Amino acid sequence: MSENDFTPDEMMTIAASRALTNDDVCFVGIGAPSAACNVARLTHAPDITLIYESGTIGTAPDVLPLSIGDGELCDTAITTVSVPEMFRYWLQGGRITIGFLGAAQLDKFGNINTTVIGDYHHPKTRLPGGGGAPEIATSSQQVYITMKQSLRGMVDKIDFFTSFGHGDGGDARRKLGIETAGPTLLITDLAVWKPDPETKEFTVVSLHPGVTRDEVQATCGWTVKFADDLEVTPAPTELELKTLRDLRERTRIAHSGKKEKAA
Amino acid sequence: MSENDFTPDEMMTIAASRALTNDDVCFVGIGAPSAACNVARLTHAPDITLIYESGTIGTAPDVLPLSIGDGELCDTAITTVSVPEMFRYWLQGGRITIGFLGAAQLDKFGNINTTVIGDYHHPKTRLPGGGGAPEIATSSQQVYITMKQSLRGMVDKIDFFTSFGHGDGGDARRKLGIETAGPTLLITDLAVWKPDPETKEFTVVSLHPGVTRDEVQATCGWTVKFADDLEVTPAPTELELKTLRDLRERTRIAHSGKKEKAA
Amino acid sequence: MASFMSLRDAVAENLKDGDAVAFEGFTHLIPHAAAHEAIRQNRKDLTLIRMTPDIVYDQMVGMGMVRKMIFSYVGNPGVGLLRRVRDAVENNWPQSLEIEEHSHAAMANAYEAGAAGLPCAVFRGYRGAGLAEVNPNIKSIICPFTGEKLAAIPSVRPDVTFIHAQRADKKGNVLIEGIIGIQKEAVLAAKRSVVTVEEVVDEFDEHPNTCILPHWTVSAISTVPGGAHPSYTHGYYDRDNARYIEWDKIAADRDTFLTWMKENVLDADPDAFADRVKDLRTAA
Amino acid sequence: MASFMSLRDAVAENLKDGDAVAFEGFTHLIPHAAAHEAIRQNRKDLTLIRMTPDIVYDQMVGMGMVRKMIFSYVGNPGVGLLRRVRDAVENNWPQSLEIEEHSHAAMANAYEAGAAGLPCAVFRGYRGAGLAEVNPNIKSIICPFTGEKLAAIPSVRPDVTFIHAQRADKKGNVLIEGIIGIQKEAVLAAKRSVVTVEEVVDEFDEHPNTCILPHWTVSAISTVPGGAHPSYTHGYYDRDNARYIEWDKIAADRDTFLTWMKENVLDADPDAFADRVKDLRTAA
Repeated sequence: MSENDFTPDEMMTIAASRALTNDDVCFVGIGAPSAACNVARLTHAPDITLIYESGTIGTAPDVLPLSIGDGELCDTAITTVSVPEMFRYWLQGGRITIGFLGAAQLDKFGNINTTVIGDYHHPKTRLPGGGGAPEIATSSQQVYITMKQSLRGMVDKIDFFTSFGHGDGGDARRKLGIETAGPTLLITDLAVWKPDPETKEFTVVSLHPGVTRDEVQATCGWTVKFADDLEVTPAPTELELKTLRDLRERTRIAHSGKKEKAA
Repeated sequence: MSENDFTPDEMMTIAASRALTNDDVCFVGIGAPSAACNVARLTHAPDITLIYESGTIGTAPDVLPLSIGDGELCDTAITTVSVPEMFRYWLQGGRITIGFLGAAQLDKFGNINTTVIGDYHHPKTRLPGGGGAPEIATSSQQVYITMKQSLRGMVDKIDFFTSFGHGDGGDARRKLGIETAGPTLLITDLAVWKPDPETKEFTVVSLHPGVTRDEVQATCGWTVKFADDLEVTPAPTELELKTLRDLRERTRIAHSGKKEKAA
Repeated sequence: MASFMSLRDAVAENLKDGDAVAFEGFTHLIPHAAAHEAIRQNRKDLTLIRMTPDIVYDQMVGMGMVRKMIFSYVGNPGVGLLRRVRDAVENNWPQSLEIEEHSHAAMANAYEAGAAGLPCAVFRGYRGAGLAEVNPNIKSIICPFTGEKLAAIPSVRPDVTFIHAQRADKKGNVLIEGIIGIQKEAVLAAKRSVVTVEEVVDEFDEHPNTCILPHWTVSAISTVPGGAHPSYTHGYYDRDNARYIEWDKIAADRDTFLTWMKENVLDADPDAFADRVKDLRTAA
Repeated sequence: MASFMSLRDAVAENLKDGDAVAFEGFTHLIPHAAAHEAIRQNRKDLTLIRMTPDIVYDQMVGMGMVRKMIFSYVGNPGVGLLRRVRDAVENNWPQSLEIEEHSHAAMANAYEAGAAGLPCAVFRGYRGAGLAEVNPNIKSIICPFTGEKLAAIPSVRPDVTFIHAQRADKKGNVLIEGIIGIQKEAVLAAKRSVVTVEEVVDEFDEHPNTCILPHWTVSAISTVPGGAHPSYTHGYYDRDNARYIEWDKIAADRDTFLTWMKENVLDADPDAFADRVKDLRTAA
């Protein structure tokens, strides 16, 4: 399998999966985070603990859930607790090492908007809202973000602070009394980003194979900073790709299977 | 079976059991309250809900528990919840109709001491303390109290306010923002008492069979008020007595049985 | 004390115009049949409460029954946006919709506080979050021991809560298992509650620590097999993911929506749900 | 991450002189074996935390290991007073004992708040109660929505919690069932935790909503069959009520107490517990 045999989306998911370890306890959102967490579990981090906000702890689904409360999450979990317990004992209790978030809008300091485009009270577009994100962003020990790059998504100024990243940078979190690290990693379909230790501005530390600096800048609404020692993300291994594709295929069959049955 | 064929303690327990109905949800303490609640359940109130603070809801033990957490309480319960849930959802949530308390010291307004005799910081006698009582007394819709009369127990002034009854009488509860009714019934080995509607002072409304006013006064540390229409408590029925005695005998065998096995 | 009755009677007796009502369920056990009965009975001026409003709230909003919605995530789970809710918020169709928006943590704590009989929920939250600036029901208290500022919001106390559960026993005790979500709290926080169940059994033979609502905490119980469809009931039938995906198209257009509602809700009844899950049944 | 080790090592590694420690259990599952090991290792200057201090706390106080006790009911359940604790409080024997006394509701909320990572617990309590006047850790907050005054106390955050549980699986996940009490909260509130279990099994085959502590929430697990005796383990053996009644006599006299402790604790080891429950075993 050659280096070019993967999509940017696959590269994004696999790069995100590599950031996870056996010791992590991940609070998992649906979509790319869920795929990345399960690829990690099925490859290098079999003992990773995956938690979905529906209450399932230590779950190991064979297919990706469509919602955060699919039955298989419960069937394969170590235990399933109530939603208040999930948010009080497990998230607020500080037991989550990695909160995994997506974003409709993201700024360079890792602040996220998934609430509205336009004014809150008279929105141009009403989005689903924060769900667990406001407290995932502040109670998880670290936050990882995944999203596809676009000028609409990666913006200079987000329309609404659904969840707090590094505010206007620097020690903005400390000033608000937030003791957790916040966004420490951003993985897009084009690159891996990490916050500058001082300013907390996301900086590209690694370009995915074949991606140029110009491509990253062309799909990002702020002036992109690149690390001095910019690296190239290792291409997906055969195992990683196969694991991800098999997972997606099993998922497709499971969901379309239902469809046919029910139609 | 003649009227004299029962002990004052049996009369107390049976009189207390009669105050309970099928619709009651009782928070049960150990000792006389537990016996009374279970006699009610085994006679006229088979659908009464008994809750022990260990977390057992809707329990129906065949023998009286020695502790509030005996295994049989769980075995026969509708469900068993955690202790924080018990105190938050079930007691504080206002779902308990009757909180059943005993007392080491009691005053005429239903204030109870089970904490210390003497000064709190330098006690003559250190008692077990309140346990659930401070909030049982304020969160239950009503409080029933059972105790054997004695000059040491029924005192003019209690040494410590373990749980609040009617304070110094009148609308003392309302002044503290307590919205529940508080002590509405006191059942001793000699009499049935109810608070005066205005002053909230416990008043004897019924003497147990064969008991005189003098006997009640002789074992009570305050000047006893008697209702104008003072009644005589109906003697235990054959069924009530048999139910209580059978329950106690089963309990005795169960507990001594363990003792012999383990010795 | 739980009374067994038809879903029609249970809704008629327990849901009034102007009520604050929660139809709770967290992906699992969403009380679709009960919500459809409420739509047929055309309740008006409701305040809908739910952590995760999804299809049924989209339907009620689209049918003009809703004055206000209190929520923390208003999406079609795993699919995308709720198009009827968007149309109400963005274009006031069929009428305007007041919203009170929270985070999941806040809503979960608010239900918990409601079940616990408290006036407010206290938690560590909303730090740096925009909602704290647009929702006047987000305040704070100071810990008297550490000086830490904590978030406070009013507890949730619905007039009536509807949930779907696996089963009731003959006395009316209700068993919920699997992803139990916030349902127990939603029932205990409410003045009244209606539970639809898959079946009624003589008695439970479950683990001692399962999630059970004693009969005296529930107002009414209706047996409605399949009553959660297209959501699912753990141990009975699977989630009908295709229906969630399909909803995105139905809700995209006002006329398509109204036609679908007439055929599938207004002209249907609770018995229709059993058929809908026939092919989704799981092995026991 | 849970390590399997001997109880001796688990206590040596996790309990230090001066620690605030909870040996929790609510009548059921009281970790007697772990407490006896702590006594053998002669830890000093401890702050003991527990809702219902009973025999083992009486023993530790009587052995002079305890500086302070935080509790809500200090009795021999169903029997009466704790005579060694009384002797310490009333006569400073063998040393003085500082006490911080709460109600059950307060302690339960304080553990819950500890597990939830909060600095304080907020609840409706202590109204008209004398404890509020003698315990400076009982304060209040005002609900910012209703103006209601609610009680606040510091959350409980032990340095280490010891509990006894039915079983662990091979990965170190811990299952607790029956009267689950406050044990889950006590473990989650603590910096470190040690669990004694009746047995280790390959994997659990329980109801999905049972009370389980994932392996990464526990520091050490030791297999000690009978480790709760004379308390009981639901599904394994019954409560040895006779021992509780007997304790009242043993603890009544200082010399009798010291003699009993030497024979039954100092000169014994964790293996002794299996024998003690031999005749109390329940049918599975």
